[in-house]
Amino acid sequence: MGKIKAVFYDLFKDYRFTVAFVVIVLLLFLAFLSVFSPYHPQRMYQVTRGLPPSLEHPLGTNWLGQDVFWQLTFAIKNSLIIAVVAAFFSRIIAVIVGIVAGYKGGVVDRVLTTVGDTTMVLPFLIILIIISMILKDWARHLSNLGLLLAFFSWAWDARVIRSQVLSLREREFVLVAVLSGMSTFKIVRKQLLPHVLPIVFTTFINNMSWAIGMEITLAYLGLGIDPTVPTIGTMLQTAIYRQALFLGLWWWLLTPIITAILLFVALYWLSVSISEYLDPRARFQRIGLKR
Amino acid sequence: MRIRKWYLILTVVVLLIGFSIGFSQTLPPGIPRNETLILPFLFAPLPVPGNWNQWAGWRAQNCGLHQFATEALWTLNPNVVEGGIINALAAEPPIYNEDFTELTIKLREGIYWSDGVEFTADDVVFTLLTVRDTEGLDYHGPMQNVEDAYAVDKYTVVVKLKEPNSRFHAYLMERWGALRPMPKHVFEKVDDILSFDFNPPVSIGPYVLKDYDPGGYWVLWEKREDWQRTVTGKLFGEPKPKYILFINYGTAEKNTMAMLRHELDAIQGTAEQLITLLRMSKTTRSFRENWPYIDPRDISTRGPGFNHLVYPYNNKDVRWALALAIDIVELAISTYDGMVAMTPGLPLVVSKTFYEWYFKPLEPWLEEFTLDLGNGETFKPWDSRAPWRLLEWAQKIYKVNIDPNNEEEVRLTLGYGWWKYAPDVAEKLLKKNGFTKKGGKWYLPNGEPWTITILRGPDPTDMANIVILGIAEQWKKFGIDVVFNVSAAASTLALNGKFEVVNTAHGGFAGEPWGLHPDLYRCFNALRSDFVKPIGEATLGWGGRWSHPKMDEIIKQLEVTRWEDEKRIIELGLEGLKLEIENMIAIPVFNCPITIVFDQYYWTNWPSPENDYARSDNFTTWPQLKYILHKIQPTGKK
Amino acid sequence: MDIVLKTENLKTFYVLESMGEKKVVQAVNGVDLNIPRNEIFGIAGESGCGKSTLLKALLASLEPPLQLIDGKLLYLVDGEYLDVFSLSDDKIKELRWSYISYIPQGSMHVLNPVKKIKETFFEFLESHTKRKDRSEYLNLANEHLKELGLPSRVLDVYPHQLSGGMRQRTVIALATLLRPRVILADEPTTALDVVAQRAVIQLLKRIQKEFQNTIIMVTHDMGIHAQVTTRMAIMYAGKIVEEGPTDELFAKPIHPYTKHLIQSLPKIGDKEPREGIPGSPPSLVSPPPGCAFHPRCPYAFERCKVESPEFVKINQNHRVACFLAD
Amino acid sequence: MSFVKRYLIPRLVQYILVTFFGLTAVFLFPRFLPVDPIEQQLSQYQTFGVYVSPEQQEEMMNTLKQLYGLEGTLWEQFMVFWKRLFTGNFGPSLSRFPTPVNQVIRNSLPWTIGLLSTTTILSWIIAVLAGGIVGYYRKRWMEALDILVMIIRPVPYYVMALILLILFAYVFPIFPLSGGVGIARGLTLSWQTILSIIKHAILPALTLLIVGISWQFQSMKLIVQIVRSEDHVWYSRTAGVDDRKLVFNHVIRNAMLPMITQLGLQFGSIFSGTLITEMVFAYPGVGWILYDAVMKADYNLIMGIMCISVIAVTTSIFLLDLIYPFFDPRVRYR
Amino acid sequence: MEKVLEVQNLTKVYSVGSLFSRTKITAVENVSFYIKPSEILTLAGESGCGKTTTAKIILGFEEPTSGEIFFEGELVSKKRLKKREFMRKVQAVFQNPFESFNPLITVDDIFFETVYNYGLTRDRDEAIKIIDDKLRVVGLSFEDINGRYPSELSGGQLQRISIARSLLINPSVLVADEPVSMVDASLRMSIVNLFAELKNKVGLSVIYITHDLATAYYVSDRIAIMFRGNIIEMGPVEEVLTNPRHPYTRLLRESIPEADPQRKWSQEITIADIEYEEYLRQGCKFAGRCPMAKEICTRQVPAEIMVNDVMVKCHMYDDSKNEVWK
Repeated sequence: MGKIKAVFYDLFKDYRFTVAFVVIVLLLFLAFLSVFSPYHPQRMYQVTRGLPPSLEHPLGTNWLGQDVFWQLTFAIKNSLIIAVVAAFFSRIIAVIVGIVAGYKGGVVDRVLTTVGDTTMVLPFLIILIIISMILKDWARHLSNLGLLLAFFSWAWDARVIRSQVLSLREREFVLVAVLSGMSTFKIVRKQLLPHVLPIVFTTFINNMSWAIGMEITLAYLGLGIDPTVPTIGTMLQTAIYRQALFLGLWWWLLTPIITAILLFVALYWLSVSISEYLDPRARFQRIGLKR
Repeated sequence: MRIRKWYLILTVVVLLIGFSIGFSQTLPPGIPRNETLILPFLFAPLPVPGNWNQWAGWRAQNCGLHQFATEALWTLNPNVVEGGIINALAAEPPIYNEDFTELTIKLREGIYWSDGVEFTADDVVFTLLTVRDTEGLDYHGPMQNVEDAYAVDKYTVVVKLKEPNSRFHAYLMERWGALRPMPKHVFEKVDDILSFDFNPPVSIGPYVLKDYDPGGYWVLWEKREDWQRTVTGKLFGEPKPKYILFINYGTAEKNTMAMLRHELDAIQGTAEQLITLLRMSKTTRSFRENWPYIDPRDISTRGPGFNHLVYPYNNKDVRWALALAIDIVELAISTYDGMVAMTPGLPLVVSKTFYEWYFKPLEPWLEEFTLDLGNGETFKPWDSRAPWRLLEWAQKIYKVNIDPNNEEEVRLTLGYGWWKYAPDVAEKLLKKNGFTKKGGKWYLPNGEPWTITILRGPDPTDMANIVILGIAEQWKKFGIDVVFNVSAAASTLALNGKFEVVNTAHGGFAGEPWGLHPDLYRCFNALRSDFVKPIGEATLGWGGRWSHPKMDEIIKQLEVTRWEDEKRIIELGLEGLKLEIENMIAIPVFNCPITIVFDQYYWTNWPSPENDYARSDNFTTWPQLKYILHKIQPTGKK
Repeated sequence: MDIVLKTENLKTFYVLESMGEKKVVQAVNGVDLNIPRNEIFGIAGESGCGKSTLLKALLASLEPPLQLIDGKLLYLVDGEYLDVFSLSDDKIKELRWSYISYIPQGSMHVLNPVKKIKETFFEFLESHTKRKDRSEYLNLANEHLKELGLPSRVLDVYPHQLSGGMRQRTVIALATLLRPRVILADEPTTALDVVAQRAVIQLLKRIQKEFQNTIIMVTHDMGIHAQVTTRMAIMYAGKIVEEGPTDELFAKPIHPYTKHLIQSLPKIGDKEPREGIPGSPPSLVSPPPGCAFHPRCPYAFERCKVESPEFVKINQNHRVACFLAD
Repeated sequence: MSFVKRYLIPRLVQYILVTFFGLTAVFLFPRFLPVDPIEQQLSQYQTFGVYVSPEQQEEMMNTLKQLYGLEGTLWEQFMVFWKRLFTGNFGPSLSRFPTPVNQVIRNSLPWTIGLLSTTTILSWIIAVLAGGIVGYYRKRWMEALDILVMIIRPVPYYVMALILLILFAYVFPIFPLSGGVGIARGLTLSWQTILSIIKHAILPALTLLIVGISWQFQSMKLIVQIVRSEDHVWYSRTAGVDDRKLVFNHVIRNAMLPMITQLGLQFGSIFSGTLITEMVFAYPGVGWILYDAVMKADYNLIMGIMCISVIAVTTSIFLLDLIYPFFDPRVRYR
Repeated sequence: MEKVLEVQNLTKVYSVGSLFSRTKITAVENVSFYIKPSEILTLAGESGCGKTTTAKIILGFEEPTSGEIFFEGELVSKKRLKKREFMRKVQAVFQNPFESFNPLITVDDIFFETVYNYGLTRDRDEAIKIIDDKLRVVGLSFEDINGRYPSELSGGQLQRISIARSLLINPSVLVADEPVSMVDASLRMSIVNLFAELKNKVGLSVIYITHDLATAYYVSDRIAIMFRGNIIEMGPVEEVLTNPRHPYTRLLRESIPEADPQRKWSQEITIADIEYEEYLRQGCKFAGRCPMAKEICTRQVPAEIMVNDVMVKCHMYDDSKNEVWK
């Protein structure tokens, strides 16, 4: 416990981490607030439409007669669900593929590398469009869209993990572990995994922002999840298509954009700060010590 | 070093200034803006830019090709006041023999192709026979009925049919698509008509192709020197614009910007776009000066359609209950600010002609129409005052220029009327069928919660999608959950019957009426019982898979009714309409509202209620556009 | 005896902020050195005694978190002592490589792996001489290598293509390119095999002989010191504990630590049992009070635990900081 | 010999394998689409309001199947697919029947390649240079630039496009709203045409550049932060080498290496990335056509474009792999 | 005189992915040796001579290209002797003490793993006792490692801990791959002494791999000198190091910097500048640098010749089995 505390203490000295942490907590709080929303997220014409921000409607109302603030709380929640599901499952695939390919080598490595490379060279947005059309009913759910995105984002990170494992495999402590009679599975779990986790962690965050970005793009094309389900992407899409800009409903348009920026910047800073903390080279860099 | 840097900066600045002065306008010098009409190209980009062979594939439509460069034998008159059919390349209406196996077509004289060759009976004969004999051409299927076609003289064609068909001329009549004559002198030299690109196209309309975008986003047309030798020239005189540019600026907000830049003269967009443009530009106006702005006279209706092979939508009572759960006035206000015209019948569009032909005779029946609620209870659902309620609401908010005492004006602006908002009756209908309501939510008779899945397309600006979202709200309010299956493949899914409820615009309903002719054959024909296919198989008829022996009979009757016999046609049409309404086969709510905005900066005298020379529905996509170009006036602005 | 470089009570500490605490590593803790001209001066000590940091300080290359706490560093430039830490960055830059240069510990990473060796030569030459064209630079580099007896073909290869010994010698050639008066060599042979190590040492000796300059060499290997240095200092916990001519130091070590260092080395032909020094080197964050060596010193007595010994001059050239020497 | 055996062959094998599997995926995926090209055609007939009897319908479907080359089992179609691939003829486009796929691609691909490859390469170069300089110097104003980039990066592409459009096509109408080339210029090769093409490409290119640069700038900066702490940088700096040389010869030169691999993958996003550009700017190109083809289940066209995409990506990665040793001698000699 | 472990004709060929150069590299070429119970055998040579590769092959971390390994007369292969059985008899200590322990896991963990995995006991208290016993052998106790991370311990401690771990299961052979090269000179002796102690007390055989000939001389019984994958001289350590026969051994011997300022190097030597060249050489790999090289040396690989007790691989001894070289 004390260790965790110390880690946080250290991390909080980086202003980027602090800012990012505060923003994330704030957004999580907003997402949590959705539970108390007086309005149903998908119902329309519940309030007078096109009202500017006021005490009653902190972020105004949109042209569909929805309260933008409460829509936002749902949007953050839903976008985060997609992002976390995508990041979580793609990390699982990436870790398994990366470690197996790196540690086993040989034919297994070949096969996995080829599969990974193949997913990387496919024109992914188009394939995603095709798959989201094929799996229409299935992909409509938030978490399933996350899964779908997960399927396309593991390859690069698996590659990174693989090369990390390749070099770890040669490290002396792994040899010692072999000499101490540990089974392959145990070595992977105990000796390799902890070293891979920093990458997993930082790529998890990066993958989250990628997934959020992808969701926004898909929403713009009218694909992905049901457009009446509020996410940052669908909010933005509706605002743009319903001419929020020219109707002068800037609060409707700006809310998802600013939220996206805040979320991205926070995630980026979080990932940079944590990866610098975890990577001793970068850590020395931060305190300025030469190797 | 320093000098070089300054030199670089200077060059960049000069370049930038050069760029900004040189090309800030869309149109190049030599194409004066004030002689050019710029219209939105809604179906851009062209699938195959540079291929103008409209006989091989549905392409190059709505960008001027079929509006300005081709003519059909007959075409619908865009002038609603006049109504009826214009004899275009044909000089007279179609002449059938007694048993509908022979069709004689009289052609107009003195019409020339743009390359100076005269249009004659040979062109028509060549077209009919070539299409019949070439697999893969459009209308190849329908032309299989042609036994023979020959020219009696230079301006008379006789078509012999294998089977009797009283509507064969409909293939040759322009509404949106038609088999239009091809220039024989060009096509007879072509080996493979299927892959012939017909570039540049030889025109028979008032304009010729000037240039087109290799990317397919714009097409520029130039007025023919010899416009007098075209159908329009003969009928209406000189079209005003020297050039017509069809262009797609991309997304909706870019079209908005373009019109604000005066680089677009007309646009049919969303309600939001309409409001935006009216608000942000002083030179714009819509069809109406005041609320409800729109021109309601589209020939298609919108609303949910049901899959009649899927429970519980195969139950008439359920369908009626869903209809009665909709508050039409609230729906109109919430979705379109009330700028819509309501209609109770699928092909019953809101227009002067349909008002006279169909609504007036139907109204007494509607007033008396009764639903059986079980237990001996009955209910008269017709609400003829709904448009007035909408009007009352509007008068409180907008400046409205409609006389509430002028029944015809109200009905032709805001619709005929609709079904009463009667959730209590809907409840009774459902409970009669074993449905239950618990905690404000409806449950199916088997105890499962009732969730309606609506299939729809992805375009959020599509009127049909906006309306269906509003309807979903009404149903949710009534206590039924609604989810959407948003698919770009909605039409195909609908054809295959893979849906519960679908938007009429997405394969929900096939046949739109002619609009200016009372014949409803093409609407009813989609409901033929032999078109009904099991779920999973594509149908050529209506995806909703409804059929009725009585409807089959009406279709059969229409087939042997002459096109000119309007009285009999209306009689049969009324019967069909009543049958559709009785069964509530789909829930039509509104005519598609024409949210058109005109920019009067360069061109003026656009159609308006006071100057009602043309419908403005799908103004820029429909071929009749060429019949109004003599009406618009240049403002003379530079 | 000309002194080319001297320090007065030099103190440079690493000031680290880590795990929420300020940590001060007293790497160089009050060092007085007078380094004469025309000599190979050795600094010996265990790892973590601050000897590499001392070299960085001597190079005046203090980058955070390494900070100058106190003391002076003086270079003899044109017959005048310059207080280096008071000079401008540009001036220090100018002195680098022309007056004082540096041979790093591992040669593997100090050369740009993606550039041919000659590019590094050009880079260094361009930065310190008037602009000339490349062929002239190439001549300069070639001549310099020839002078040092190195094959000129090293110029045309990439760093990783060279063997460790050759690469280290190339780095030495780089360090001597501008004939500096002082060369600082930080463990120049540590990563090398004995044979390569010998070649490198030979080169250094040759350079010193030829250029008559001063080489300050840091290494933990007493054997190397014995082989090349003429004079040496023993460092322990950031301080010099004994300094004197190499011969004398090996023959008559005074400080117990020096004695241990020398005695613990096995020799071929001598299988006498030898003992290592018990215990571990002290932490520089919290060095033991008094004489830092006292926890490991077999002769330590009460005074050693509380009082830090001052230097005692054994003779003109030999001094030691130990109470035993009194 | 060793080069061929140790370096070329494994990469060639991987290249061929990945291309093969990629192309197979390209063949398979569209076949699972819920759309059917023949039904698409039928629904078009519906739009025309054409009456076809059920018997005629059956016959028509068979005719279309034959014309479209959709006969036979999946395996047979797969074989036909490879045959077509090797003859370089993808057959007719189904939704634009009978226009050959090759012609559709020929018309649209140059636009995409022109815009996207220029911006991809340019943004890579700018990002590498800027990332290198900012990552090395870390001056105050550079930090500001860094934060600016950070804020720009998450702005969705089309929002960025919209902002630029409003600024430079509406508020200051300097650039055209849309299109690839000016109206009524014709596609003759003239100075005017070229200028017009450039003029039309500026806003789309600028959007792509801004988005592309900010992505790559950030990864470059991260790499630079590692490189700048490497010993050779410190050593050369200690030796009095000036910063300008350090930045270019050490930092950028070395940090560039991992970015080269990224460039290869960047080409992969060209075909996907171009879609929204084309939609927003009404820019001609292959992206929209591909999207349209997907919507209409135009198998041949989908496969045609995606095959080119897959082959282009694998080939560019392969080629970059091949020339990589020229940038990194460590690979060359060991 | 039995052999605990014997290696016969071990060869390992690596394919080096060099872009423009030629062939494969034979890291270990036809190497044969054995070790007796309670013996310390040194494998010595400069880095890249194949000594670490040999160790890795013995430990089963690398597959030999050809050749056999026998343990107590039994062929070590998958069939005859299971890997774990073999590992229980043959354990290893590696070069870098900081690398031998996973920095993210406490040091005691690997001890428990070893104890449990080899089935010494299932009981934690008993395990602690076993561990404590072995740690006492190296002068530490369980308290010193319990719950501590490698970063909290010094290099010397870690290396001793590492040895203690390898002793847990009472192996008969210990492969020590450069165990002292990363340890401070002052601490080296304690580790080297430990090997001698273990040899004498528990009869452990140690394969001591090093480039430090001085400690090799100090601790080992026999020595094998490796050069570019070959054992070029092998025999009793006193004989080989005091009276080297092979020119390379002589060079090595000469190059040791002796900690005695009175005995400085005399002769200049040459070293390889590009490493591959010697590997790829035909005939004797040393021929390129050998002052005695004859024409035959560049053509033919010399045979193993016994000169007295010493095996030597040099063409100089072709004619007679007597010592001809002075």
